[in-house]
Amino acid sequence: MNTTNELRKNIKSLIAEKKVDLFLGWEKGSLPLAATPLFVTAEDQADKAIFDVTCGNNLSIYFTKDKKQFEGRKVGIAVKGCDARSVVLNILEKQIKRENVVIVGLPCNGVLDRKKVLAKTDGREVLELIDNGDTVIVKGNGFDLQLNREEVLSSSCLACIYPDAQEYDFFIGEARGEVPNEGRLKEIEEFQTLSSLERWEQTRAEYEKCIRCYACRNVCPSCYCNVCFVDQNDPRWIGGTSEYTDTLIFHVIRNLHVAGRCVECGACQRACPMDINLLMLNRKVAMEVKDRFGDIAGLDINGKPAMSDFKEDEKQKFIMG
Amino acid sequence: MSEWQPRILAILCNWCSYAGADLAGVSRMQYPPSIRVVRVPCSGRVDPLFILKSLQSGFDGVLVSGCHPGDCHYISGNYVARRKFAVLKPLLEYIGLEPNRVQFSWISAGEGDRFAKVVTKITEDVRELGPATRLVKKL
Amino acid sequence: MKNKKNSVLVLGAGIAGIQASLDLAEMGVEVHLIEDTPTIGGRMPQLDKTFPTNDCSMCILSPKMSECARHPLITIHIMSALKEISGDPGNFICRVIERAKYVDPVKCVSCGLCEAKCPVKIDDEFDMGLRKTRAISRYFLQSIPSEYTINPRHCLYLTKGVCKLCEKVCPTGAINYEDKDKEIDISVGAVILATGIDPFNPIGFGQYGYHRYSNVVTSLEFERMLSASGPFGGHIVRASDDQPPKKLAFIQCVGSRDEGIDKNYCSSACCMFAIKQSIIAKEHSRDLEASIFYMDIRAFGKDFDKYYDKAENHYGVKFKRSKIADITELPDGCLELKYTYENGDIQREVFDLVVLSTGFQPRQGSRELSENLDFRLNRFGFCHSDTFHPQETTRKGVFVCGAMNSPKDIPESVVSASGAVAGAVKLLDPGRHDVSTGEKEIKEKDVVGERPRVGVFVCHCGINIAGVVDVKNVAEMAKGLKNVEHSEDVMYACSTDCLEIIKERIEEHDLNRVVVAACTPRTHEPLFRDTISAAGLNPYLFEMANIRDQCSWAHMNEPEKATAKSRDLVEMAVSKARSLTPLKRLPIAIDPEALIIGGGLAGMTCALAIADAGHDVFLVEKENVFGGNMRDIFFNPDGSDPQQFLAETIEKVENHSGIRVFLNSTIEEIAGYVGNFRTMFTNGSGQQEELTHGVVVVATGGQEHKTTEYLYDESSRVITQKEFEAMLHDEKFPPGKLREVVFVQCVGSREEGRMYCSRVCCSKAVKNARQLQHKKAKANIYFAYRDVRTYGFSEQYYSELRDSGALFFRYTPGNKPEVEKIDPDDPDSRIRVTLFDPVLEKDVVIDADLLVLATAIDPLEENLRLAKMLKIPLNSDGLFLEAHVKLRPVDFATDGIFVCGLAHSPKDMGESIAQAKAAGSRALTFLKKRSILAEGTIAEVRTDRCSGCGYCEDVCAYAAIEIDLEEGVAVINDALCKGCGACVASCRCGALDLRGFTNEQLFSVFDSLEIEAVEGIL
Amino acid sequence: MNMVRLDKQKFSNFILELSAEYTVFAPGKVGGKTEFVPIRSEDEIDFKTLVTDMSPKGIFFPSSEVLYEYDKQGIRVPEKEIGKPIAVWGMRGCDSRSLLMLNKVFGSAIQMPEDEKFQDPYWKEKYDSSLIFGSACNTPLSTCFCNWFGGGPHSREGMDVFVVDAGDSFLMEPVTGKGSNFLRELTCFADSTEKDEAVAKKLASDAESSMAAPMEVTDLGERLNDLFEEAVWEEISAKCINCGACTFSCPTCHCYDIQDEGKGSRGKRIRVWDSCMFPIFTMEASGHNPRALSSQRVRQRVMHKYSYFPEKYGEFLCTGCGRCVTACPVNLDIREVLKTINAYNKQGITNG
Repeated sequence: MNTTNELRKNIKSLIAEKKVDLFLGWEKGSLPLAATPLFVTAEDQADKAIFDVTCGNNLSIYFTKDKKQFEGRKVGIAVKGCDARSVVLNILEKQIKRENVVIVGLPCNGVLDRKKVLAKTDGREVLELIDNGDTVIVKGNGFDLQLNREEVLSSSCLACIYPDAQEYDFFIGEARGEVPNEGRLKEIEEFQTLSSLERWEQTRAEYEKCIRCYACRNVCPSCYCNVCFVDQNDPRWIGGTSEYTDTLIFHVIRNLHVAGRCVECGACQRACPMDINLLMLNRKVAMEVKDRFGDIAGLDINGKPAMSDFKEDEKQKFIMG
Repeated sequence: MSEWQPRILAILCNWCSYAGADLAGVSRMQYPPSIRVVRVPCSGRVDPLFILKSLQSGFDGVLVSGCHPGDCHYISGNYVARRKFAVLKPLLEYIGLEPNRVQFSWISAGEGDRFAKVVTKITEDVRELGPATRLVKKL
Repeated sequence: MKNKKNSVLVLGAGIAGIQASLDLAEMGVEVHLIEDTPTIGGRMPQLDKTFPTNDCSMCILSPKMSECARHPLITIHIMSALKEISGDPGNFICRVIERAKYVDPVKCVSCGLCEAKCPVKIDDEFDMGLRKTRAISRYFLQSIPSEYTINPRHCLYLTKGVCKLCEKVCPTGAINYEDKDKEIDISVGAVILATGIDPFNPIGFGQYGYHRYSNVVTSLEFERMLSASGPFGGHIVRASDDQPPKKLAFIQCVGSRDEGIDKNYCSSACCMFAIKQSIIAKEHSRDLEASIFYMDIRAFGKDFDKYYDKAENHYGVKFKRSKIADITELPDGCLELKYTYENGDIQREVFDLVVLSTGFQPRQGSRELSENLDFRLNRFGFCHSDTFHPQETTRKGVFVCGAMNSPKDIPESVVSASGAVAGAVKLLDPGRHDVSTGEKEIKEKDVVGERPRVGVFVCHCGINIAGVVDVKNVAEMAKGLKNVEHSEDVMYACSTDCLEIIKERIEEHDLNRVVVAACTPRTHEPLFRDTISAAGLNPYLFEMANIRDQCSWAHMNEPEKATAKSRDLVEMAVSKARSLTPLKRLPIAIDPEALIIGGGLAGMTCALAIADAGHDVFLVEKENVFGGNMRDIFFNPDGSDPQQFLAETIEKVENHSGIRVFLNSTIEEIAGYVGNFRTMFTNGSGQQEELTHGVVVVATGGQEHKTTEYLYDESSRVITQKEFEAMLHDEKFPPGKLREVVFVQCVGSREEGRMYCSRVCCSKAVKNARQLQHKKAKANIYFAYRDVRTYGFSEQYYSELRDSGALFFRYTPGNKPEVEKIDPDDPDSRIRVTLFDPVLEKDVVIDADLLVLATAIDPLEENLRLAKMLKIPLNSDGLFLEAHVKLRPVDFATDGIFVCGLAHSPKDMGESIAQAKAAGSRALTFLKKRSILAEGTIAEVRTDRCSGCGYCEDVCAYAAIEIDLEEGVAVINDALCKGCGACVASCRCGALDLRGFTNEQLFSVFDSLEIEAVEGIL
Repeated sequence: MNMVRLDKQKFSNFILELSAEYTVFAPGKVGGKTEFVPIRSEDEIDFKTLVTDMSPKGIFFPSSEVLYEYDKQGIRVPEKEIGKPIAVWGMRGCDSRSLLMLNKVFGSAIQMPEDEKFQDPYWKEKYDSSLIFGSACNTPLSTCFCNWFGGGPHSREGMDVFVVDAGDSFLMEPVTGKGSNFLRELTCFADSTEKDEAVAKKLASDAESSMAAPMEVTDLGERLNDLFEEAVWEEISAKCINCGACTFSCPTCHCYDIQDEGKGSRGKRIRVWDSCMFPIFTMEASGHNPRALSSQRVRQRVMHKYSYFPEKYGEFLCTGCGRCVTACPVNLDIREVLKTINAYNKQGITNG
């Protein structure tokens, strides 16, 4: 609550002092499990702002969604650790200018995965949620459940190393510092121990589910092409069907397109209507990018995005001898 | 019935690897008739999608070859390409594509013999794997 | 000079004549190319491969031949001779005899019906008599011009008044028995002679039994045997029994290095020629055994030693340093060689085939020509020229190039040709022209919106392709492909007659895309593009399938699979062709000035060549004096004075109104591109200056290798050749008597870390040894060498030295001369040298008063910096790597940048001068144009898709893309873009594409093959 | 025919008998999600989920459907994989109603003269022969708003058989002749009792009363038309990220794209779902995009559902299933949007 109050104060003063024309935050939405983006342009709206486990949206997406909207405006933005990295990438990728954005950093304790909550309630509708820090309480018709926070956090959060915003103008609340999150890659490591055929079968089963709604792409803060390659039809880059080779190639290429750019915010996975374990690919790519090029997306505002850079003496064992 | 002959798409850069293939031919070096060559100016031109598209289209394997590091006719195109391949290759293996289906090499204009060797090697590798099935789109 | 003629007569249409003609024509000069035989091309078409890259000779030459034939400023006069030159330099009248051809070239369609019917069989000159041709014939299949001619010496009608069969069968009435020789006068400003050489004819020569033994052949005959287009279709078989030989012997120096027949010169190319032939022969058949019998292996050119090493250690060619005593023919046609090793051992060995590496000799009729045209020959009958004027004959305004004035290999011939052009152009006044000058403007057909109508031409390449691939099957298959309107198989797609066929088919079938399935687009694409362009199609509506290099040659033993693969490649090419779009080439303005980096002999010579042609030159030298390495050269074997020549040259440079000199200056940055370079440099007073210019010539030179071997650092009595030359010049000899002088060659050269020959050291050592003899008559000379590489006319000085009593000891890298100081504590101590004498097979010990080391020539370390700045490559030795080692020896792949002098590779003064002039000429081919055309295959942006993320900008090595931050989109500089496509593949948004290699085009290729077929060929 | 009762013990028999004639679809779990899947036995059915994550429209209008294949021999419509007609078990009233709406589009073009009516053969083939077992909602969700548009938790529209879960039994009431014919032929039913009917009634009234009061929608279409040019759309759409989750989960959204996939001389023409939320949806070949802005696309979706479709077909293209409300990643709640429209409208009129 403290953080929320401080955030509201901060927004108010930014607006009052005309340091920003618009502030992007979160407010309580119509559903108990998800906050909704809040666009603050006047001081009195600032009191709607909240910051809790339901604030999953990565608000940096609005910088690229409609660039015109932000032209000539100074924008304040509330960011979690992952969101801050997205903002940094937006700056590195010339989508916004650093001087035009006021970053209000927040320490993040993770955000909810609605699907995980519903799994706990056995599909029963949740009508109320109370964020108690280590635990969350969910209530519905005829039930009242106390859940450990970790049980219902987005899997991206469970693997997060940088919960605090690393790039900011103001930081609100108490920084959590780097979280080692040992075993964060356990799922991937285990998957890698499977045989090639087993991996293939699992991958195929996963991507056979895809209905090509592109929600993953559309919620992704790093996916901001005017026309996504998958939608281009002159020429058509890949087939448009839900056949698994088409869907898988779409996802593989999308992952390569966000290589060195994916901040692992998990928005894609939370948005997926088919519950595809999308992060399994994203995190593998991020892992390779870090291992091979030493790069973590959006961490260094003075750096160069991994895929726009190279060094002459990189590992190249994968090249035929 | 003779041995199954895989079909492998070879995307070669114009200045080194394609020239290497020419040299292999001019030198009458014999290698398996498995590859189908597509010439691009530089390995830097190779979009990872080219590789996936080719596999989907039914090629049993894909070879991408450029100039040796430092030799790029376009100075650094192969370095740019290498980063892409360095991510693509482990990712493809990760999703369960057989590791040897997609391979990368550096072959210079003077390395006709290396070209022949590389083609022989990838052909053997792919032959061992058998016809591609996993990413092949049934039409 | 008034009335300067803007035209040149070039005599001889070999590679030198062709190169000279092309350079001149590119400068806007009108050229008359006079050729004795019925075709241009010279010797190169007879060659199968070229060393040291094994490039197919015809493949690299034919585009140049076609270019020559197509160039609007070049008039080719075949079967013609130059009778007389009158007038003055700048204004000559040349009398040319055009012999009767008896076939009207306008009417002849090269159908070949006449040849098929001609009853007179005669030896085919092109195939060295190994095949028969007819009295009416084409010189060879790819002859240019392609029309037939009648040989009047053999034609039955012309000799006996009977027959006329050819006239009867000729469908176009082209035969004209009444044709007469014509004399014409051509006025030109200068004349370039390039008549080349004849191979030595060993009939009746020595002990080799040529023409007596059927299995003894000359190297040129063997070359035809190796050639896939040769008399035996590329299958090496013996004349005696049609069996493939298992054991080959190459005998070197047949007609070279032979005082007995007054050929005391080295033909310079035969060693490499033999090595090449042995490698190619071994590639034909791995279990074939090849031995080369030689005196010295003279692999002195760039990358030659590596080739030699490869032959010996990779291919297992046997090198036998020995003298052939005798050859006898055995009853089975095999030949027994009796030969003596240097230690006196006599060996006998039986070979299946013996190849005589015949040397070069002056062309037959050279003397008559020299008398008619009034120029002098040298003692061996070659055209005379001197070290400092390598392309000048004794007649002013008449220049010489190619092997006519000294034995040369192909790149040296090309260099000398361009060099001769530099001399000629001084006498002309071509002015500057637009790129389209003289070219016929062909209205381009607008194909946009038309349905693709693809024409497919599948080339036999003689038997190169058709011998393995079922060409007709491939052509037939192509007929069934989508949008293919026409498909046919053709004998030689690149021959002039076939190019005509392609043009006709475009017309006939209204084709708007053309696919040629033949050889590699790397050499032939330009030719075909020009062809379809001449037919009114945009040149980019063309695609090639390489079914020769990738199919017939790579799968010679699997004809069915090679055919299947060819079908696929054609299908893929057609798929791409379907979506090809016309591309435009934008004009790039050319600044008329040149920047030359390096003020040594090469840099200055090049500067003068360019400035004398009327272009401003900026000459930047890092030292405070001009002259570079030449300042240390005091003697020339012919007695001329290098220092005097240098002083004259420096004076000319410094006083030339067109040359701005910058001493003590360092290049800091070179930006821009052909025609538009911008160079920052620090001048002599330490200030930054900027220059703008159209071309760059790299003439940075080389340096003497700093050795630590042979006590060089420890003794005053161990010096380098350079120091020795200065000592001889200054006559400051070491104290005491100078009796025993040891020369050690190859110090640092031809060994690990420097696997190349420094080329000049042998001749230089010989020269200095003779100077020593001159100045210290009592000195004994000991010469430790690996191979004595006194190529060309230097051989005479070597044999003189040898005859004078100098002792020669051959050593091997494993058995180098050993040296020690007699008094280890005395820095001036005499040196004890222990040499192994392979003749006596024992050590020889010499207490030397002086040890002279022939240290290697090293590339400069700063080459790397300059290479990065100019984006040009270095070879593995750190020498600048030219665009093509054979045919583009002074160009870089990047337009507008040239190289000459030691920066390219070790060479002597004459060669540096020749190359510098060549670089000047090549530079002038750009400078003489007001504008050139940019490439069509460059990247383009679809701004509606671009999100301005800047990855393209980051990956572009040429700074050709920038993000317009206002608009948030990428912008491409068309002139800077080199078309690599790295930006395109890095664009997630699909906003970038590479013209000519668009996503659409490539996607359609990946998707072109039918999936069932992917199940494999069973 | 009256209501019949099926004891739940006999349900597996029922499914067996149904499967004999039909390919049966029912709510099932796919990963963590629920959607209508083909089932063979009772245990594959998810009885708990009230509103499946994906709507059942995909059964009759698949997300990707091959219209025909071609090669050098000619054009062929692919053989149907499922030879039997389709039966759907467990379809809620909102969903069965949506099929009626879709049938207006695909099954017949009602404003056209009879002989020019276009009927989509792919839809008709599947839909006309289908048998829909509806499922009454006894505990509507907070996101349900079927009652706004004339529906209700025990609505029977679009069903062939109306089914009420009465605890230990299913009470089934034939709605169409097809439904009663089917029930008549089956043996596992018992006749329903008065008690059964009373239970059903009670469940219906409880369910209805548990829902929030509906918003007044009678002049929604007109109000929307008035607001077409208003700035309110920018406000509404500000947080929309145009992801299309709403359209893909919606039972009534039916926009599609036709794509050709070819290779060599073979290929096929495929119909795939599309979304008006995507910028490329309206991109014209010229490069011009009449709905380039997010606000224009959001407006289009709302207008289509609540103004254009009613104008043409006489009813809203929304059944109030609430899927778009839960699916939206930024919680852009359509109910809030409609309320905003209502409020804005009134203000606009009073002020204007």
